[in-house]
Amino acid sequence: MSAVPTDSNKLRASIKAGELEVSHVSKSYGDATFRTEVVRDCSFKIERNKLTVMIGPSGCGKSTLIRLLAGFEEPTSGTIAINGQPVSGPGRDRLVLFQESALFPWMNTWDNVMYGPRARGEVTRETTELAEFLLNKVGLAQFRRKYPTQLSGGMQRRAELARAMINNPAVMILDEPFRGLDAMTKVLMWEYYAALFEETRRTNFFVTTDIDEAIFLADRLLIMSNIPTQVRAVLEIDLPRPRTQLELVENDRANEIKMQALSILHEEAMKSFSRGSKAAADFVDAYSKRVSKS
Amino acid sequence: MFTYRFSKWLRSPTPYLMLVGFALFFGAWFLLSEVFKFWRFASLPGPRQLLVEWFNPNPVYGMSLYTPDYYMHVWMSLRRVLYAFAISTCLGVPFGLFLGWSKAFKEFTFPVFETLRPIPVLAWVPLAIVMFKGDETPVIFLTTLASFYATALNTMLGVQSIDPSFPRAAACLGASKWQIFRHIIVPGALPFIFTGLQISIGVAWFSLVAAEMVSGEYGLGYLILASYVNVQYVVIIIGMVSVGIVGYASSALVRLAGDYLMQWRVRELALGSGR
Amino acid sequence: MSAVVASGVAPRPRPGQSIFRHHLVRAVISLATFLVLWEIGSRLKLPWVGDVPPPTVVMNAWLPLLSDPGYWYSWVQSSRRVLSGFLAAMLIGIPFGLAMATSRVFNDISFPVFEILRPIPPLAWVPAAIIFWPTQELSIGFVIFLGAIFTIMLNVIGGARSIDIRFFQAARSMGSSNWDIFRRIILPGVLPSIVVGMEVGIGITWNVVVAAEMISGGGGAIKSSAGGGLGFFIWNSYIGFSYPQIVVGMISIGIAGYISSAIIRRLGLMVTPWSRTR
Amino acid sequence: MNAPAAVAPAHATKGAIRIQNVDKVYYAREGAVQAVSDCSLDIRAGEICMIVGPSGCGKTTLLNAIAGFHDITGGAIYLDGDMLCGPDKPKAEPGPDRVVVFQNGALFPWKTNLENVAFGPVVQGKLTRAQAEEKARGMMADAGLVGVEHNYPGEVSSGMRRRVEIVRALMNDPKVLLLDEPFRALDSLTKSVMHEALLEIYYKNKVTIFFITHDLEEAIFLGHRVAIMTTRPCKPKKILEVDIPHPRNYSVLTSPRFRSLMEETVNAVHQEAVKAFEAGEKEM
Repeated sequence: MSAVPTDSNKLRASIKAGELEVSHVSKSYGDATFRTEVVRDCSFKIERNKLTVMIGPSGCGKSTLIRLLAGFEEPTSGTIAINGQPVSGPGRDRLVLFQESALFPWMNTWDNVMYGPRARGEVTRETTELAEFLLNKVGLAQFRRKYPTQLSGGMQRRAELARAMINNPAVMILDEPFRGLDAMTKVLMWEYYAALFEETRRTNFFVTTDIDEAIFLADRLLIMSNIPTQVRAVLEIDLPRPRTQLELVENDRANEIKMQALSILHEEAMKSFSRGSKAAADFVDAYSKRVSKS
Repeated sequence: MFTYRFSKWLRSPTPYLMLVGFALFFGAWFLLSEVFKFWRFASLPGPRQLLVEWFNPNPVYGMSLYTPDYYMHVWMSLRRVLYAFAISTCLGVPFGLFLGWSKAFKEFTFPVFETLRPIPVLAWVPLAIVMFKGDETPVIFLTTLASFYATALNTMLGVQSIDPSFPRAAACLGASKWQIFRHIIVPGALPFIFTGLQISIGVAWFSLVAAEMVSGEYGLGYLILASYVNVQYVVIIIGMVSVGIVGYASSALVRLAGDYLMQWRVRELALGSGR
Repeated sequence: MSAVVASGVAPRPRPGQSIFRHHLVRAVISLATFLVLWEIGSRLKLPWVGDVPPPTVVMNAWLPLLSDPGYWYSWVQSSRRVLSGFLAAMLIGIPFGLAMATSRVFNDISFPVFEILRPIPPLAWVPAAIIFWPTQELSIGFVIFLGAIFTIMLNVIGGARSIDIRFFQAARSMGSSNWDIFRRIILPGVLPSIVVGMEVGIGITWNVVVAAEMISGGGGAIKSSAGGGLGFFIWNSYIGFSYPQIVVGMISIGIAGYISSAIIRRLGLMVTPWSRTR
Repeated sequence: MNAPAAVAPAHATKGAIRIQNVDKVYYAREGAVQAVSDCSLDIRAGEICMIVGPSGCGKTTLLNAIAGFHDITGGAIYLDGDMLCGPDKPKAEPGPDRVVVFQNGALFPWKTNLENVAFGPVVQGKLTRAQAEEKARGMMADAGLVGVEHNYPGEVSSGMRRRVEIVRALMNDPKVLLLDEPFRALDSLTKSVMHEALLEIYYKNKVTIFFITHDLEEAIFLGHRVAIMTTRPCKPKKILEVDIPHPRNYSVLTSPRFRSLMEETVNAVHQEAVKAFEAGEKEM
């Protein structure tokens, strides 16, 4: 393959990281008789060049918030602005990585990555070079002709990262992207993804239910209440980067943050547990055992 | 919950568009056949003529909802389909279960099954008449053959669709081969079996109509063709509509039986994706 | 991706035969026993099978036919009818199905009408088709068209609806226009189900063409010398009491049906290379 | 939930597995694949033995061989001295002494939870249906599964389904529980519930546990010993003694001994994981 001219700092220069502002957003479904409120008066900011992680018990409305940020749905009230401009519908400035892979099964890896530029008719020598560079970056250069079904879970995730990055989004939104992977590949993906973020410093918004994943990746941690969801607490994670799994196990500051976040999550779960939500019941069960023992 | 969905459905545009669709279809048919008598449509009876004849206490051609002959034809066809459906289910389901369950059985019988399957069922008509004397048996044989293929094949697919860890788990729990067959293979294959039964009743009606046209004495297929020969064109449409209604009703019954027998699927689907 | 056997240890050959040969042997045995039973049954005049000509008789009734152009001509006619009816069903069915899958309004208008027509078996349309269409060729073609179109449309609608919404969202946020989404998401996404619809549809069309040729070619009460095609060939042999030719006709249609669905399966794999890797 | 007195594996009598130079070669169409090569491992009676290794390295093949779902093409496997499978009997007989809990769960969706749990003894003819359901009700209550007896598996949360499956296995008081990444599909907090529940069940039933996992924290937290396997073909690369006393609880996670064991395992596993990661090894 030809030597790839674009190098990391050139890539970093081309990125115009964005800032997302969510103010008093609410979202509910159904009409007057059967209203279910999913998001209530939720306000937070996703700062430029920062990796913001959102954590909350499963089924608390995080995915709804993601659909609002990405513009797939309109909020019932409140506004979402990117770099000051109000958001209207999906756009290349906010790209989403879903929980299950959304690679087009009928396109090989190269066509998947090139989908964005081709859709917008922006195929130039420079974009093909960037695609080449990104494919090398995610280690899939020799898998370009393979179809998604021929790639392992970890490789599909990396291909999807490349497909999103080529469109140079102002904000990258990830919805529990590593949930399906086995524990070992997951940790490797954490390290890989954190290094990638470190290099590009693109604004990232990462959603998860796994507290260890949140602490490993986050600059800022948003802890969400249960449904109807709103921001319960914001923790600054001032751990040095690059972080490794081993360090975090031994680092007292990391464990302290972990316990702090868990106790907030526990309060939230107790509230919804009284309302009989199945997921919350499991959560409370798990948490009470953990806290009472340690 | 049902009332909520129904009231939501009423407020959405769907029912009104449905009426628009029906209006367009029947309106066009009416205008072309009865009003303008346009081109070839002239020879076809219009919806109004159909309804008049069908609901007429003493119809012109003796075939309406009030005449016993009409119900005799319907019953003859229905009886044949029920016979064929019963035979094909009793033969097809066990055959399909063994095809899926034992590799040896499949390797010996499936080649013959597969070589005979491409032969269109209706190509058997003359041979059926030769093989089975009389009028009734050939028609029932043909209808049974058609639905037998569908039932056996889908039952086999049902057995193959079962996650291999189920029979293994049962084996671990000490179940014998026969107990695994009864407790795991049959209930596991049930969803596919019912898909097969629905297809098979549809195919049964498909072949019955043709078989009746070619060799039947009574039945809706025979009625449709005979009324063409006797130039009673309205009765053709009555026959077609009746076959459609009875066919739809019988497959709806099979669907209901399926839902009743597979409570666990109904409750699981109702909860959305199983947690 | 299977790794080649490591550490140089040559794996012991599998005891007995290789998988492939084992499977074939049993297939041959089962077909042979079927033919032998058929032969004995017919020779001994057992009930049912007694009147059916045995395979040996059928074989030497088939040999002279191979050189008879009339026999091959009936192949050509049936295939032409199947092809024309099938292509018409595809050309109309696929766009209609896609339109119904993509536009909610169009679907709400036309799907109910589609649903009330679907339960009527295609062959119930034969008399009405004969009345309506000027030539017999057109009426048979119309019935074949009806036989295939319902299956194709159902598969197209089902296929389009089963495309995961994530793909639309991903494409939309990467800035694709509606046309772009149709061309590069909906079409490829629906393709596998179209192929399935075609495979099932071709099976139905062969069933319909045989019956239509029989019924309109003199079967039942319609007296007309026109027609031709394998269905007519079988009916003609029946009327002419040459029973072996009936069986020859049946087997020929079976082969024709098998070849056409094999072609469609081959076509399907070519058109959807990614499904092969599943 | 107070844990019973300290439980040492030594005094358990049944459930010792000896794996001796086992080989397993698959004959796929595109050629032979060596899944297990010359693998030897001794699992003591009543011990929790964790099997750790990268995805697709053949761990499940080993489990299937012990359970009797596959044959082996070399070596032998013994349970409490008598041979399960070996040179003259390549395939073991599945039986209630070695019950498997599957990765994606194998509760029969068409039977209620209670019928599932009572299935074993009823099918073996050991108990009548009424007796079996009575015992099942008791064991489910022990595992905190009250009120879900008459639901279908599809109607309860995934954490609960896992517990029902474990209870179903224990109804036959097996010598060995074979677990194939049972908690992989659960989110991390439900997983911690399952760890506690499994330990509790283990303390009450003293059954040998052969546990396959990718999650190192889970391996060290639960296991008496952790066997780290190489990438395909799998064979034990290193056996780690986890000398943290049972009964264990979550405070163990932050103890220094746990951290050093964790470090040892991560290093041992890391090269194997990266090798698999690069080759894009798909699950076998």
